[in-house]
Amino acid sequence: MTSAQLRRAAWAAGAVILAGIAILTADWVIASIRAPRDDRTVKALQQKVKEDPAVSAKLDAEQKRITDARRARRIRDRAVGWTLIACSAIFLGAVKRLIARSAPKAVEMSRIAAPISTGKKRKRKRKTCCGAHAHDPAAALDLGFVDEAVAQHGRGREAAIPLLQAIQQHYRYLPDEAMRRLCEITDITPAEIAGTSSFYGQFRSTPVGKHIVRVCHGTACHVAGARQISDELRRRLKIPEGFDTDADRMFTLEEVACLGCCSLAPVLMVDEHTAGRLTPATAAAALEEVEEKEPA
Amino acid sequence: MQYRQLRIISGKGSGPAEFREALRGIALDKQGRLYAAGDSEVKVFDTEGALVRRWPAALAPHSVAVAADGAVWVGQTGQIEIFNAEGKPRRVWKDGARMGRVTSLGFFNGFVLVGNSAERCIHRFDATGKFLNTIAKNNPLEGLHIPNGVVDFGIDAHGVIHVANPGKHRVERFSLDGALLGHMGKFTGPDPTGFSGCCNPTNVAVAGLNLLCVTEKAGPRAKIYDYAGQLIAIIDAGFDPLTKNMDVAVDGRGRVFVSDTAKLAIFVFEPVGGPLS
Amino acid sequence: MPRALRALSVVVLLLAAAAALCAQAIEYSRPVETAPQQETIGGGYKTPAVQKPLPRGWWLDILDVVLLCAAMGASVWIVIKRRKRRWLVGLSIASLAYFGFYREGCICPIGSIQNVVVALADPKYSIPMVAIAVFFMPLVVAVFFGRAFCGGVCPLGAMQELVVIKPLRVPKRLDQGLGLLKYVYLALAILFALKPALTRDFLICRFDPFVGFFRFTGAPYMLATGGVFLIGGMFIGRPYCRYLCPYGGLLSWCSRLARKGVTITPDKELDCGLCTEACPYGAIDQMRAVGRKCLYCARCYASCPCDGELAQAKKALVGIGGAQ
Amino acid sequence: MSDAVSRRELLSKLVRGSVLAGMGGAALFLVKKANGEIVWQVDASRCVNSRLGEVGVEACTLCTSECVVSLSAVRAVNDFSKCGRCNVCPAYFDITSAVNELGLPSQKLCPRDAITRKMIGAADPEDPANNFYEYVIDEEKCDGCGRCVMKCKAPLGLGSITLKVRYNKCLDCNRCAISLSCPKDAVTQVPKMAGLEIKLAEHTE
Repeated sequence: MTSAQLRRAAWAAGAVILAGIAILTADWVIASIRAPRDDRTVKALQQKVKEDPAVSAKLDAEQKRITDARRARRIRDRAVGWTLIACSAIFLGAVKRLIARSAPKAVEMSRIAAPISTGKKRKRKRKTCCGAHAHDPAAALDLGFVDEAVAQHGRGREAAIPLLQAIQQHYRYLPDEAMRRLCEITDITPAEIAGTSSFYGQFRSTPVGKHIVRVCHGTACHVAGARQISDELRRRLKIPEGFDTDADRMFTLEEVACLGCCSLAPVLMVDEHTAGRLTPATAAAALEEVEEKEPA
Repeated sequence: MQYRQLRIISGKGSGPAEFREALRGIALDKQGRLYAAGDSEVKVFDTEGALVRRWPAALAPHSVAVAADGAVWVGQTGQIEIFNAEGKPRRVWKDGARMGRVTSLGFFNGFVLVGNSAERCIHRFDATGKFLNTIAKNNPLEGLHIPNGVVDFGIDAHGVIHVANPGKHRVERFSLDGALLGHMGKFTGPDPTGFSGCCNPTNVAVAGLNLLCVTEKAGPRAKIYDYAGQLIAIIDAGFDPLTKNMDVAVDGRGRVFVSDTAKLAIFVFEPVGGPLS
Repeated sequence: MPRALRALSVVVLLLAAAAALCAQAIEYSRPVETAPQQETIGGGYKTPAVQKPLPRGWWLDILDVVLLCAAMGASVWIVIKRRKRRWLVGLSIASLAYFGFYREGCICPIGSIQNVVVALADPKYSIPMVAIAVFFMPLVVAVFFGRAFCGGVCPLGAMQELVVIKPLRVPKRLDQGLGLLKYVYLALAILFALKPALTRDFLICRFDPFVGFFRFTGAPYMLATGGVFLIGGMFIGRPYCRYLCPYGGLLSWCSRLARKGVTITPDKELDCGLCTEACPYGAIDQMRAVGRKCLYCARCYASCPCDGELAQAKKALVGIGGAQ
Repeated sequence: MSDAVSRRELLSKLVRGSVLAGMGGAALFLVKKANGEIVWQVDASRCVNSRLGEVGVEACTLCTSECVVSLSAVRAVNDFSKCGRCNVCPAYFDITSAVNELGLPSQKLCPRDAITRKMIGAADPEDPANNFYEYVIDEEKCDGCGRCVMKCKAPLGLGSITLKVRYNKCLDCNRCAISLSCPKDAVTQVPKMAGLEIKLAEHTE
């Protein structure tokens, strides 16, 4: 369901709920006004019937009418009650979905990307959505693959993840142009793309280096000087502030919350290889190890 | 025709002339003395309402009657206890089958008539106590329709039995051999000319040559009708609203004695301008 | 002498009470044996049986208790083992349907507080077995697993749980202050229940906000308060449960002892704070679940990137990615 | 360190154990007391509508209006063993209404027309309009207003109709809303078996 449909459903259900409550209230008010009046009518008729047997039919009719009216009210109220429950379910469901889709939630979703990219970077990343990236081979990007992928996976929201996966596999990251193209030709909104792509660790919005370096910034590592490690690596790899991959696209630097080996703090992981009890100097050495292994 | 209240005899209390819990039946003898059966005893009052004598009964009485020889018959559950005029017990007549609950007694020409509310009918015996026949049983209802639990009847000078059949809102006339001669009265709702309520009249007494006195419950009152069912008078004074099955007796001068079963008192009324007959 | 006087006064008082009692109950029996009976009416008439609807069978009572146990077990299993918010919502709806709408809100531990109190205090009061079971079982569960009853079982809770749309954060001070209200309510309810039999009042039942909805009828003030709680509940998570429910007070005491419960696993956590944000009840304090406040809604698991539904989805996704 | 932790654990275990034991004890005490379930029932000897001695008052209809169930859980029950089966039943007819051409009151009493009247036994050929009638109260229609109960009681009727709680509807509230407003405190909690006395009486017959 699209947002517009949801919005329409919510409005309609809300209107029905209000109408139902209005009916119930009106019913109650009318009943409480009517009851004493009916009582009076019946009493008067009962007095009359003492003299005139002909009034009996009228009294019978009156009592039947009152009984029927009360019964009808009960049935009606019950029906309205069930309608209210059904409409409340629709209303709540629709509103909850709408809220889940709205912008603040997307920001929350992107927060989940915290282990992958730091807060500062996230801010920057949004900017890069529009501006050109230094490493970005924007001009050379062939968007034909996006169309192909859409043709293969479909245009619905449910296809978002497979599409992103396909695009990531093809380009090795999620280029902005490709994302824009994706938004144009599918039902997927930019917010959804931002939410999904920033949530899952496997999606990247910038080109990725050959090796991923995860520097632990958990409490223990932080205390043990993780910041210095990160800074030293940035300096070494000449990665400017706001970016995470060096110019050679060899290393991509990540700051993660915890690598789960606090006793080795400070820790980093280069791909699957872990190095602990680091100092700025040994950290650089750990990278060099990998560099050396690299068959140049 | 008008009645006025003459006096109230007895009442609820523990005095010798008063009843403690129940007042069931009343009867008059030839001298105009009043016999009242209640609690577990019989009390006799003179014409002025003063207590003459009292004596205990074996069981709680349901009814009382005075025979031609002055003997006092007291109807009880399963039996009739017979005393002489002074209150000396003479004998107890037991007949479990025919005297389930003796709520009314009558005498005519040596016959004894016993109203049995358990069977909802009247049994006739001869002077020796031999059972003769059952009256008011041969209808599809197998007896009188008496939700109130009392069979009450009166016998007029010609030997016609007038029985209250409250469920049918009428007084029925039977001959001594049990033939239904006729009936009077019908349900008329709030209109007092007929019988009101759910089951009225409850009790009946012959009040002269062509007159019957009946009592009703809810609301309690006594009424005088002629045999044709014409309402002559309504006596409605001072009864307890809860009273029912008010026994009634009428003396030779047309005075009406009505027992209030809630106040446990006997109301005596006298016709204004002399008896009517 | 004074002792004799006292004894005498007691006797007099007792006699007076007895007299009053006798005056109250006028004998209700009438001589009706002369009313026409089947055998004297004839015509093949048979007296019809008196219509006499019977109470619910005892096995239905047992079923209620069994269902309550099962629902609590399911709640614990879903929240602690499976960590699935969706399943819990399903359980909530089922509980709401059965304990709420079908049983019309009347197998209710909240109200049973009063029965238990009266039964403890009044030697003449006879408490139904169901009420005893219904009162104690959620407490026992709370001692081991926390307030499993509140999430997914209690129909009042489920009703509010389902209407939560956009929970606002209640300032901590205010939250604590309002949280005291339920103890005041509990004390009042006990006080009123302890009154002598005729003046006894069951406050909790009388001001139960949602029972009117379950029955589709009720005093207007009841329905109105219920409506206010529901509308308020869209923006403040479960206001009745947190601030007024007296049974919630008892459960929160018991759940302090619980060893198992909703936990934020320290060795898996990311300190991202998403769970704190997701919790509408302010039950996650400094990245740790507060058992006595936790209402077992499993929202924190649902929002966790490391655990629960999202993480499982992620794992599956990574698996797919790897295969390719 | 580990010593402290274990001590704390022990302490919490102790507290938990004692709380559980306390609850178990209370539950046991209560279970011992829960001898026989209690249900709400209308005491006919107190109810204004059926209590002897109340005459000239209007029927009390609080059982209808106060019950939390939408159609009151209280209803009128006719005990047939006591019913007089009158021709003119004051609970079926409004006996104060004018008489119609059939010789019966023109108006029925029940405002919901819940009582049916059926002739039973053999008809009296001499007077077919006067007979025994059976009065059955339709449980589904009756809402326990008590008007018929008021009219059926002595001295007018036999008091065979009384108000009873219908258990299939009654929610057994902790405090019955009717009992709160009953002017005679006639709605009381009685042991379940005593509440079913009509049924038991029938069984013993």
